[in-house]
Amino acid sequence: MVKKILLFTLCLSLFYIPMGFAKSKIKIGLMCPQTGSWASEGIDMKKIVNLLAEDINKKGGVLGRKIEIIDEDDGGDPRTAALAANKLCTRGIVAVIGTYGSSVTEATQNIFNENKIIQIANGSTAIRLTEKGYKYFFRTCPRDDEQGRVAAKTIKKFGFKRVAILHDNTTYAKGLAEEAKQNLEKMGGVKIVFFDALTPGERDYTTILTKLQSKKPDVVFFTGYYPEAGLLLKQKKEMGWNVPFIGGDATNNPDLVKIAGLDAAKGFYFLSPPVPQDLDTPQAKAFLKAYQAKYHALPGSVWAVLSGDALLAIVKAIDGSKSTDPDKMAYYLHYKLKDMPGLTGKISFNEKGDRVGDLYRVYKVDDKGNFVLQPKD
Amino acid sequence: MELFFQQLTNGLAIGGIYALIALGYTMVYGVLKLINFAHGDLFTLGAYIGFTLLTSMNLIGKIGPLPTLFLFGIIIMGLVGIAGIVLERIAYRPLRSADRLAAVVSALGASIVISNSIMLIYGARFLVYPHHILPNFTINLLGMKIPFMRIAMLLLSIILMIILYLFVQKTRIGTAIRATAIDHGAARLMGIDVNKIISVVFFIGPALGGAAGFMVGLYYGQLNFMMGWMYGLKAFIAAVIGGIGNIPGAMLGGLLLGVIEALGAAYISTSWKDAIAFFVLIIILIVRPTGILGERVADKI
Amino acid sequence: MALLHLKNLTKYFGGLTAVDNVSFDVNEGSIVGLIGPNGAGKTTVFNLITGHYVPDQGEIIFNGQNLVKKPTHIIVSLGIARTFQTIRLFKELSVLENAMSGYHCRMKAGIFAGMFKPRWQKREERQAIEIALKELKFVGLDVDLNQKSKNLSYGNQRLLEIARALASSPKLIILDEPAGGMNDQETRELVELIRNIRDRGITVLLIEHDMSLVMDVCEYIVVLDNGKKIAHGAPEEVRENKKVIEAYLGLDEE
Amino acid sequence: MNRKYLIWAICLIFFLSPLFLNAYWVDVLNNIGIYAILALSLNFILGDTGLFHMGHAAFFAVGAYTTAILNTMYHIPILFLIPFSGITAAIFAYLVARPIIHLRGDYLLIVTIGIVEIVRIALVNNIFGLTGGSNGIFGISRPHLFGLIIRRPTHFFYYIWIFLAVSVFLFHRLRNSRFGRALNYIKEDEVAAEGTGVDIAKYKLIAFVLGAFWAGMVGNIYASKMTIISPESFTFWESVIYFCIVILGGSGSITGVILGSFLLIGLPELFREFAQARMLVFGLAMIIMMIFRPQGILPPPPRKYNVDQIN
Repeated sequence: MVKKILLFTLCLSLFYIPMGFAKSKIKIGLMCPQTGSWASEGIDMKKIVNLLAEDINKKGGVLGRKIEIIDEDDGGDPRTAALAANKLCTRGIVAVIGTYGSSVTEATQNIFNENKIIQIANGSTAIRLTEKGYKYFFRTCPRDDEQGRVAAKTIKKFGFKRVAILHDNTTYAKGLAEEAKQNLEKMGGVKIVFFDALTPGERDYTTILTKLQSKKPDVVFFTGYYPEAGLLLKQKKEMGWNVPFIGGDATNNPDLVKIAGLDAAKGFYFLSPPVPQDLDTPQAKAFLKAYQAKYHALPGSVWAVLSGDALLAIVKAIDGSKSTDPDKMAYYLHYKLKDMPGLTGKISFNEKGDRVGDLYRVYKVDDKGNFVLQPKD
Repeated sequence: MELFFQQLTNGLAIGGIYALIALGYTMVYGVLKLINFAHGDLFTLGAYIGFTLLTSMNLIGKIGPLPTLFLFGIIIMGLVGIAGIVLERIAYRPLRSADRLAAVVSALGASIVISNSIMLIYGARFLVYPHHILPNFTINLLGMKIPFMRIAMLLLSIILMIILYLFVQKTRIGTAIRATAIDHGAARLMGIDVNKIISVVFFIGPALGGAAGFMVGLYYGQLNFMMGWMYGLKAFIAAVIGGIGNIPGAMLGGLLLGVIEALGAAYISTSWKDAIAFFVLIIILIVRPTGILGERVADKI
Repeated sequence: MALLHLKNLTKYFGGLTAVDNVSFDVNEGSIVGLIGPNGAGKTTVFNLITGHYVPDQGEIIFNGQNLVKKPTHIIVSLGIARTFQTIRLFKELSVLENAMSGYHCRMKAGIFAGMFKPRWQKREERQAIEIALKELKFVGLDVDLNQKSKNLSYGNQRLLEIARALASSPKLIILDEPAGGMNDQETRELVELIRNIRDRGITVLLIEHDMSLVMDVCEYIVVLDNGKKIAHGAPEEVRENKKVIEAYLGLDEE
Repeated sequence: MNRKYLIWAICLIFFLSPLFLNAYWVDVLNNIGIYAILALSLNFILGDTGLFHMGHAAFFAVGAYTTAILNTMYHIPILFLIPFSGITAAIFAYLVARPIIHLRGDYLLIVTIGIVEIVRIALVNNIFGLTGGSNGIFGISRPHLFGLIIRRPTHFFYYIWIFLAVSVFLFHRLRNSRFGRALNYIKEDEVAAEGTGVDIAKYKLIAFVLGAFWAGMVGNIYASKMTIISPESFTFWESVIYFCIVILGGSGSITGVILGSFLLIGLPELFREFAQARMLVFGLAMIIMMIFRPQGILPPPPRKYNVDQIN
């Protein structure tokens, strides 16, 4: 019995380790998935944000103070994310960057909002996140409805008549698929011959490809992520089926070509905000050079890069409002920040906190496996 | 009708992999009555070792692709098999006399450890096998286009299973394995070194899983540290459908599960595919509570 | 009218006829023995009576009711309690709890009574303990009641099983090899116990390999061989029966 | 007697802990509390009755979605929905458990995994157009209690832990009753339990229904705490965690299960320092704990009976 009580007290006491913190630096939180299914995105986010923060500190920081990045793992899961958010709130941060995945971000929104902490999400495109009237919430990524519009326009422009839409039942991919479907139906002249989901994380998609083929589409629009897109392209090629594929922005990842193989990947179109390589701003070029030098690779996806833009926006807001007061910063971000040069282009936010601007472009994979920006209209 | 047969072959190819992994589950279950939840992660390990071998040693240019793959296959099976033995020593042997569920929790812990170790070593990003190792052409069979590799994979799975079946049925060690599965105590009395037999089983099962991992890596090309969980779960279902502990049952269950998934996706809904597979599993178990080939054990009272 | 009446009872296991057209009666207040060589189908007959198996043919009439297809727990509540050939106690539970378990079928408390413990529930619990203590005393088990039952000696485990069966206040108790694993002293006490059980008005039906015990305690004996009834009657008659001698000599001597 | 005071003192300190803990640790305790109640409800099925049930998240999900749907569509106050969520989950458990209740050991295990996966897939596919697909349901309101809106971690701390305390009180009584003992008889030996007059199928079903009822009520608390629920919170892996809590803590033991929740839910938070290696350390901890305490950290204590009073 005594042993039992001791055990219990021991366990409890572990939770009461006091934490002290220094005051001199400006603390900015970073919430990203470092474990779980999206660990690769989160680890890239961490690398990018830390690299930029070092750079900013080298140039003297902001308002004469250095910045410090405090990262927490959200595990790509809403519940872990809620805990991570609560933990970050206790660490004296003025703003937080992140995270990847709309439902994960959503679980943290009200926590940061109640604690009056500016949150800038980077990979959370669900429409409703900015429809709730949260004053301190922003995002550097575009919304699903915009992409849905661009997707429909592109499909229409190419002149496809029979369209198959395939998603993977995640919040994001299904949302995009539905947006695209509605837009296509509104425009008319296009027949949706297939609308269903695959199960992400598998290796063999021949079953669904065989089924797709039997519907005889002119084009397949896949709204899911690059691992599945790569396999779909590869297995489609093996089946000897030559139908054009268009992907959503989650297929924008260099690994797509690696997975599919060059032969299968070439000719694949996808929608995406411009990748950093295509930006000729000095910001982006310098950043990529530094990133390559430090980590000997390029960032995996544009989503991680958008977390860098979130950091730049936060720093700019502190600098521009001469304060770390959340209300002043939020006001600055909403109304004062105009066309700030970021890694992925010019950054401004509207009243809802969404990024302003026509971000989506069409990319094509060329014969060498490069992502080539297609001319706009 | 053509669509039906096309989907049938798709299902059989997937099912072959399930069956190969399911064999590891079923063998371990046979001798230890333990659900080795870490088995799927050993499968992943096989795929990653294969990646390392292929990218670090350039043997293909020297001895040609097929001998290389054969050699690598043997190395992988050996290494993953040893990993299986180590796993059993560390995580399961101390729990052999304990409650069965304690071993289940230990197995789940081992699954987390293996998959996260792989992540720490290889990173969380998807890895991709080198391309163009395998011949890539399709065979026209009754109007269906079937990639040659799918047929080769199914055949290889079946060959491995037949070898295993003959090994268990015809050899001395196989007999000892069967005896151990029935009764540890009696096997020991007959002079069988039960610990050794369990090690043998923990070598063979994971070795087959590792081979399956290598095949998946070679054919599908794409690796991720989490991939074993889903394959492991599917293989476990396959083993149960066939009657867990029963080697032909695992083969049957694997192929059947693959076909059910393919046909369910084709004719009902792809987004409900896994739910359909589980539903069929439940129906099979309601009708046959110990699986298709599982023995009905009446209670001895 | 017999308390238990078996008529043309038949049970197949696959191709094997484990019990073949067996009929016999057990009169109220008697001690009846069911004997036969190994594999004769004795335990199967017990399992048919207690509802663990469903007979393929035949009737089992107990106290005017047909037991066929009734589930075991109902049969227990109708007044048939049993012990098992291989001891089946609740190993991790205490001696007292094992004895109390027999009284389960006479109790009423469910989830709500268990959670909110009205006064009748407390009375019932108390009664269960009283009955358990009474039966433990009756079978002569004088041990620490809080120890786990798996820690008891073999003979005491048998006694505990009997106490558990008695706690369900049965009309008929079925003992499957109660003397198995007991020494001579324990066996003598067992004979005494079986008589005491009968003297309480509980009918006893038993399987036993120990012939001297059977001949000593039973008033009526049924002999099975290969699932068939080959003889029945008083101990003296059965002892002289040619078929019985053949059946036993055909196999090895028990 | 000293020991008793010590326990009460610890309880008191614990209940006062939000006063000196920051919001993060309070929220960790809240999560532990939620998992503890879930694991306790699973304990009926897995720990007391010995049924290998790895699909408990399905019942949790049914409760949470019942609350979410009724609250967002009909604006029924959250607190009124607690019993309703429990009952819906219980009915669901009855319907799915009935045909499979006779399955043994590992076969039951895989079927319960199947159930939780089917439920998750159904939720993702927006079954009946009610569950919102993979988006889940958002905008669930907070509980209102006597004019107080429960929304801060500290509020939830008292809400959850008082609910837990009441549950523990009731479960403890139930364990020491005819019902609790009957579940143990089944766990120990089904044939003998049947032979002493226990209706095994019925009791197994009741265990499922009761466990599901409680899990459904926790679903209500969870929904109102998160204000958004989505299918990924109700995966098979969730069920695995409850399962591990029960076995690691000590199956059948109420204190053990609570302690197990502290370890399995609290430890990963302590391991945050390990960053990417966090789950690796966690997995190792699971293996090591099982090797050193295969019967669980605190196996159930024997029941006590007042025998002397009767003599």
